[in-house]
Amino acid sequence: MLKSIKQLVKNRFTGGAFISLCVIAFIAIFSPLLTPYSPIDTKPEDRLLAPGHLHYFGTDELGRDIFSRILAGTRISVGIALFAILLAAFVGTFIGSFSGFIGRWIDQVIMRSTDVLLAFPTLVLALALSAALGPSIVNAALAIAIVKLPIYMRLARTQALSISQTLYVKSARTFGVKSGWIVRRHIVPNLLTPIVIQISLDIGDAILLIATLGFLGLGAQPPTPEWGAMISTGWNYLIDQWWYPTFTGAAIFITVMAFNIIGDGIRDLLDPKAGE
Amino acid sequence: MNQDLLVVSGLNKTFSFKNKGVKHENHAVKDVSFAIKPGEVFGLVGESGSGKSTIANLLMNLESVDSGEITFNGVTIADSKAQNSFPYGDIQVVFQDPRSSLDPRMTIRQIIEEPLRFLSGAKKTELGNSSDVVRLIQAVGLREEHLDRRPHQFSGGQRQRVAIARALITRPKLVVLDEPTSALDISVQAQVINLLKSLQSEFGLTYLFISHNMGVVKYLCDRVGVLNQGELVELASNEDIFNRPTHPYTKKLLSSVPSMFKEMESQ
Amino acid sequence: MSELVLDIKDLSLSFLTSGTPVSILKSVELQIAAGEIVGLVGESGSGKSVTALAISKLLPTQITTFSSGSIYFNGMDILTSSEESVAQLRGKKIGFVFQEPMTALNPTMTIGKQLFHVIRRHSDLSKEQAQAKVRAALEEVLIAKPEIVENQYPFQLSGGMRQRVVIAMAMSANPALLIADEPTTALDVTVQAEILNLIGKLAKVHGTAVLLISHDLGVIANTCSKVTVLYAGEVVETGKVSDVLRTPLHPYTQALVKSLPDIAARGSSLETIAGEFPDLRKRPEGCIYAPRCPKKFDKCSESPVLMKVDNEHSVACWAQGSRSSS
Amino acid sequence: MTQASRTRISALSAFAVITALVMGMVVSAPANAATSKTTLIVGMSADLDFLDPAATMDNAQWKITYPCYQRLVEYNGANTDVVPGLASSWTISADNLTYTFTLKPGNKFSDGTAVTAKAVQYTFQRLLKIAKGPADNFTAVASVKVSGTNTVVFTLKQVSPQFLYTLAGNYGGIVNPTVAAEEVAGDSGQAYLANHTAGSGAYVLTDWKKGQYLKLEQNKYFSGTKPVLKTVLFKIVGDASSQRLQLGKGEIDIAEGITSDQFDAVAKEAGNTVMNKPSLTVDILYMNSTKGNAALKDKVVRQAISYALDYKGLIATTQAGNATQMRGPIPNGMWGQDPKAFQYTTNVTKAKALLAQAGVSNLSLDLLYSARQPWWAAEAQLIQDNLAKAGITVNLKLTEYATARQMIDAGTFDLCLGVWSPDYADPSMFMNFWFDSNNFGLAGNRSFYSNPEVDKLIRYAAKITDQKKRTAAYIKAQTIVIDEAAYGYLYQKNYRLALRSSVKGYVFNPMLEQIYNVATMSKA
Amino acid sequence: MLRLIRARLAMLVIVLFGVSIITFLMAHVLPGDPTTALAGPHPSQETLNSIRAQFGLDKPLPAQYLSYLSDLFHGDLGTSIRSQQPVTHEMLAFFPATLELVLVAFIVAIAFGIPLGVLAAVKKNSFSDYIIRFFAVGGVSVPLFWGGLVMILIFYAKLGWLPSSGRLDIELNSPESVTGFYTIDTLIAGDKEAFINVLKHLVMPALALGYVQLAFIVRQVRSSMLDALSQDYYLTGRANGLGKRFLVVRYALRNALIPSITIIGLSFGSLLGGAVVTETVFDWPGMGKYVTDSILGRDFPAIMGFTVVIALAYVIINLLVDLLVYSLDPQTRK
Repeated sequence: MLKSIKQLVKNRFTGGAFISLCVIAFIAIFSPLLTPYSPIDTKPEDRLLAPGHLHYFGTDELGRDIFSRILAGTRISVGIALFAILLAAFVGTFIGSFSGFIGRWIDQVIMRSTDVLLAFPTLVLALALSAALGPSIVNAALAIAIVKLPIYMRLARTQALSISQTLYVKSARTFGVKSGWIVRRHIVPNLLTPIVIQISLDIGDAILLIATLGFLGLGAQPPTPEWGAMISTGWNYLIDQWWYPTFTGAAIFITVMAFNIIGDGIRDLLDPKAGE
Repeated sequence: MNQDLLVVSGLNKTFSFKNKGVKHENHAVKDVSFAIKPGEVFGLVGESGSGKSTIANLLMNLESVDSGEITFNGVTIADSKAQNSFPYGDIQVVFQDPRSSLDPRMTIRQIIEEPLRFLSGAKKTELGNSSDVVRLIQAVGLREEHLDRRPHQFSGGQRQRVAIARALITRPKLVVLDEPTSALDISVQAQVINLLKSLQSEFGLTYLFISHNMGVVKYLCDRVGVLNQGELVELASNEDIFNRPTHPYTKKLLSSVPSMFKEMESQ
Repeated sequence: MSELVLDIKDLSLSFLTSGTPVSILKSVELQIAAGEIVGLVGESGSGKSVTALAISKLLPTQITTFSSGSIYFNGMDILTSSEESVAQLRGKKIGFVFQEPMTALNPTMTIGKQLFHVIRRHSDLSKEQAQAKVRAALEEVLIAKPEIVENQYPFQLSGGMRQRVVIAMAMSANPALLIADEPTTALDVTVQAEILNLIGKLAKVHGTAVLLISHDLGVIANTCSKVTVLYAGEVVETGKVSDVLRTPLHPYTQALVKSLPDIAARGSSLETIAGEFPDLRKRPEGCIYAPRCPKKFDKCSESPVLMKVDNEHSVACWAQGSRSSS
Repeated sequence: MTQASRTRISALSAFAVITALVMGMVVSAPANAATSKTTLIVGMSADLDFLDPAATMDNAQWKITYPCYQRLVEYNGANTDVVPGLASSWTISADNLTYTFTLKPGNKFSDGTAVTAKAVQYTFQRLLKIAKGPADNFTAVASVKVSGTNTVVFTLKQVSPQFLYTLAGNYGGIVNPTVAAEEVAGDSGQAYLANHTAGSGAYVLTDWKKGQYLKLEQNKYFSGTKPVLKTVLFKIVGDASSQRLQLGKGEIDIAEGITSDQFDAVAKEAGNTVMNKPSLTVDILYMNSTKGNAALKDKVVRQAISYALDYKGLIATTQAGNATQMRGPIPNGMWGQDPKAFQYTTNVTKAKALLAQAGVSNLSLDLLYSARQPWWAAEAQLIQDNLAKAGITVNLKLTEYATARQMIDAGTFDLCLGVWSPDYADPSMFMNFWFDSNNFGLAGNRSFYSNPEVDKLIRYAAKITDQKKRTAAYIKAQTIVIDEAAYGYLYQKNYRLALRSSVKGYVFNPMLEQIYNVATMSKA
Repeated sequence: MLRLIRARLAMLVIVLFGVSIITFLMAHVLPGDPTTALAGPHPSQETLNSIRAQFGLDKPLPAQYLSYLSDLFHGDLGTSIRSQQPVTHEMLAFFPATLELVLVAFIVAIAFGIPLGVLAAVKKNSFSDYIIRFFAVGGVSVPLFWGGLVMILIFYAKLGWLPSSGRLDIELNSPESVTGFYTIDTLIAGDKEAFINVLKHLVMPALALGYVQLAFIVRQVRSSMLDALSQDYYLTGRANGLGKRFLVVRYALRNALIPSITIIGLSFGSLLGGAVVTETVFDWPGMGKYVTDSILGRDFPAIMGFTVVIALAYVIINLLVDLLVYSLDPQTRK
């Protein structure tokens, strides 16, 4: 573990991203202690102030400190993205590995349903799902999890298929080991690496999806400081109060970029074929 | 010693598969019959596509039999009609590639113990405690502290030893060795062959030894069957096969083996 | 003795593996004359393939460091030559045959096209002439129906057929040196015999120098006139096949020959080598084989050099060296 | 290297180079000049749905239909009174139940056919048959009869003081009976009129590129004064900032999507004007007193909420100050308003005291709103913050418009934001819709407020025509509903519109918000 | 080949059926009634009921679905509740715009993505590799809606080079619709001015959308190329002295394209998803904006129509991918 981190940091590219990620994680965990102002309480008399020493990133249309809101939003975006992706990975891995191992008609049914899910454009499906479930941050996470599900199902299935051809699974079958045990003890642990790679590559995308949903008015409910929703409102202030959407957008960009670079780094680390 | 441990009679297996809608058939095993006596090392040789691995799979209940019958210890364990209860633990297998036959995520202890988990009844109480594991790991020439390591920390030869220990944990009567040394270097191969020999006498094992390496078969086996394209073309004692082959295929096979001395003598 | 096609002198190199340099070859010596077939034998990790790739400068440049030595090909030092001039040799003067015929051919190009491109690359033939040469090259490797095979893709051919195609490509420009890296390991014995015959015949016909790499002593014995034994990147013994395999002098070669079940009597136990393969990140001082050697003595803490025992037989062992020099 | 691979590589690089060149060429081409003087371009935030005057109930769509159709009577410039339109005169029977209109001869539809009494009859029979939103305005109509080419008689079931005014609304537009030929599957030509116009107004809809623009051009058979503007384009520019930029560059002449906080900056830019007129649009808070949180049944709790609201802050934040706090339900400028009516002030202490008096603590309420109005998000968050100061927890429920409407109809909310603008200049638009206990839900009484005494007063006021008596009754009712805080009376907003200074002749009529008098406008 | 098409047709049936059921259920569990939005500010209950009946929304769900299916079978996608126009007409109005945008974005992405991916792989760990990778990771990290806005601010507001919205300047007449692609239609009409104008409108949205796709392609191609470059046959080619460029193109790229095309084809869904945002930002009159509005407005027939058309497109894209792979990979041709 420590060695892997060392390896990540050694590369200047991933090293920078790793430090950013640590900062982001720190902010996400300790944001309530770090915000100079309440991210929620309104103050109409202080509305739309330009950035300055009191408000580093200025204030929004309700007089709230944008810096504080961006900090507080970190936890929401990163947390929900993690939750959604882990949920998708967990369920997808489970279904996919059984599908790949058992095969036959069950596999057919499951794979055709991923076909159906993949036929929807991701964002539109997420949009429709979060509209159907009602706009809330949890439902947005669920929608993203469902959208991402087929990727994990397919990945787990492909891996399960190839793992079930390995000699150790073949050996296990020669001592009469039950299917459940094979999936649990042999297949799932051994497909974790590609799943972890996929997770690390997907988190950035999930953050973007959440922000996009928020931008389109689904997802977090006000006054929650969700980045996409903040840009959606801030966009109207682009010309006269440029700081409002600009800093928020930069926050998303930097966070997603850090996750993506680390994702690439993890892939290179765990999947030597792609790296070396 | 007069009753056969394993009897294979009239075994047939055909694989059919669809490739782009066209049905293909591959008659992998054609009417193969042989018997193995207790304590014997029985060799099956053949080239790729000869059906030797399919026979191993059929014996290990990994594939179903099309026709014919396999009898183990007088009990039918596989035929075309129905699924018979397979005597898990009594027949064990060691596969060719030790890199892939051990789950990389498990410790050596977990790997060796795994076959015990699904044995039932008498067999289970009869064996299967950690002292067995320790005894076996030592028997295959490894040390107790190796038990908590994982496969990637071992060389190919050591891994094959672990695979052998795992096969022996259930106290099998018959061990199927499917090309157990093909992936190993010469010097390591020698170690594993020596080990197999000493284990056989120590545990009174019966081996079905499957290989394409004529040298190893000649060295190890009491009787040898030669497979060619799913058919058993010759079955004889070691002596007869290597000194007085009768079937033209056996002859061709033997003459193809680059022997160190045949050529050098002619030089 | 005819002129040396290949002359490797004191070749040492290391790879950078996750930051640490690993010494792969140390002071390797190897000579091949025209028309000669020399075997290079050793177990996995001994550096056989690395030696082969080094000759054509095909090792990944970022991680490879040559620390000493030279590789002369027809008098030209490969290591100090530019990439372009070495590239000129590849396929034209130095042919290569690899172990895995299943993956050695471009899966998305027909056999004929692949041969055609290689032929055109190394000659001034017109398209029609090159096309005719494709046929001829396939016929030369004893492919029965070249007109069919040339329109096929690699996956449609058996392993033996593919290896023939690979050989045809390697030989198409009539190279001075053919490097065959485990060319038959992946093949059945009956096919192996045919391929080895083919290589021998072609070498004889064209006067090609051949470096045959194998872990199989039988293959070496059957095909080569000389053999070099590698252990952990060092040459431990070299000489005529009949000398080296019949009267091996190095304890490693001796153990290797005796560990073969082919010659051992049934019932006797096979000879094995004690200990483990050395960790090349920390190449031990002195004789590389000493930690596993049953005949080790004080002198073995110094690195032995390759010492001539007789005209062509050399060995890197203090025990043998001292005997012959005394 | 072989020929084949060389060709491939050069093809690939040529492809890249050509793509780059095309982009370069395109970017460097000169930008187009300003728009023509006879073309007016209006920037709209969203595309329109459908334009049948018998079906549409949305001012946004009326901006197209209103200038394409004519009505029997018309609003008079900026005035909320009606004047003759297609009808040159009308008479009303003594019992106020029969209206007889005489049509001005010579008016023609856009296909050249004459506007006759038959067409009027066809229009209203069709509207009632289709039975969509517009029909709700004519429930009083018992029959429409033709008596001669140019005379049409409406008979009412009951006295309806607002009848004449509803005829001046968009749904009063007279439709060319030839659309009957376009009927598909018994839809009375709805599909056809959804994206065509068939009226006698100054303009005709000639092109509608979905998602891009709608184009009006002059009706060559129009009998009135020939308009100056030859073409009116309604261009869809979804984003407020883009509208702002396009207005600044003169690419659009009117920007409808400018948000509250942008107006000041827009007004400062050269070439722009911002019109700022009081309107009759009010912004209110529904407090569900029947189906909502039980505490809301108590008028004291509703009063507490009314005291807790920061009216000044709301006006400053959501309208940048361009609004006035309401004085009861009827807006300023509408007759019937009580100028002395009680007005709630912001008083958190009092709010807390009232809550204590009502014995309510830890009150938690859901506030429903949609994104329909751009300022609602800010307003909802301010109200949340205001009420929090008085100790009331507010959970914001941002819901899509269609869903919010359904919930309003069903009464499944505690608090909800709403706007209301009158369809005709009559206080019944406020009093009868908002407070009649028969109108629960979407029909108008969205606070689900019920008070028999109020019911009696307002029903009485709606059935008589004497304005004095009506005013007295309405003022009496107002006193009650203000005291009982039936709604949160927030503010009456100004209507602001950003235009290029070159746009001349625009007249704002509070009854016709978002509708342009394009026939009498011009560009300098 | 025929078999391939037949298999895809079977897939089409399954996908269409699945998609229609999911969409139908999703659309109808959506809380909210599209008719309340239509009925005007203060409709009476009778009016609401009458409108519901007109759209068949008063019938039980299975009956609604069955009647939808039977209409679909006859090629009728129903009538949009919001616009009261046949959904088929709406699709014809919006789909070509989206397709044109997506295709141009895709061409841009391919034209630059493949060479960049190849370059990064061939020059692995060099300076240019790092630059390309940075560029690529930026593309998958920038929020499209934000990036689009920044582009508008620079290229429209500040520099005035490019228009910020729509497909064509409003003063210019839209071309006669032949293909629905303005680029082609203006050329057919021979209107050079309009053609240039159409291209100008395309630049920003296509670049914004294309950048994301390009970044994806660069990453994909780079990784497949690295894989191909480490294959035995590539080494064989080198050992046989074949030219570097020939090896890169005919040995490595040709083989690397097979997995890349499959994965890029599968990413079609995310491209369309990106189109939703792009169309919103640049006021592009396409399907993305249309479906967002339909979802928010609960316009069931329009949502259904959209998903059916997209599912169709998905299957066609899959077929195209199959055909491409078929032409590249001889093994599939056996």
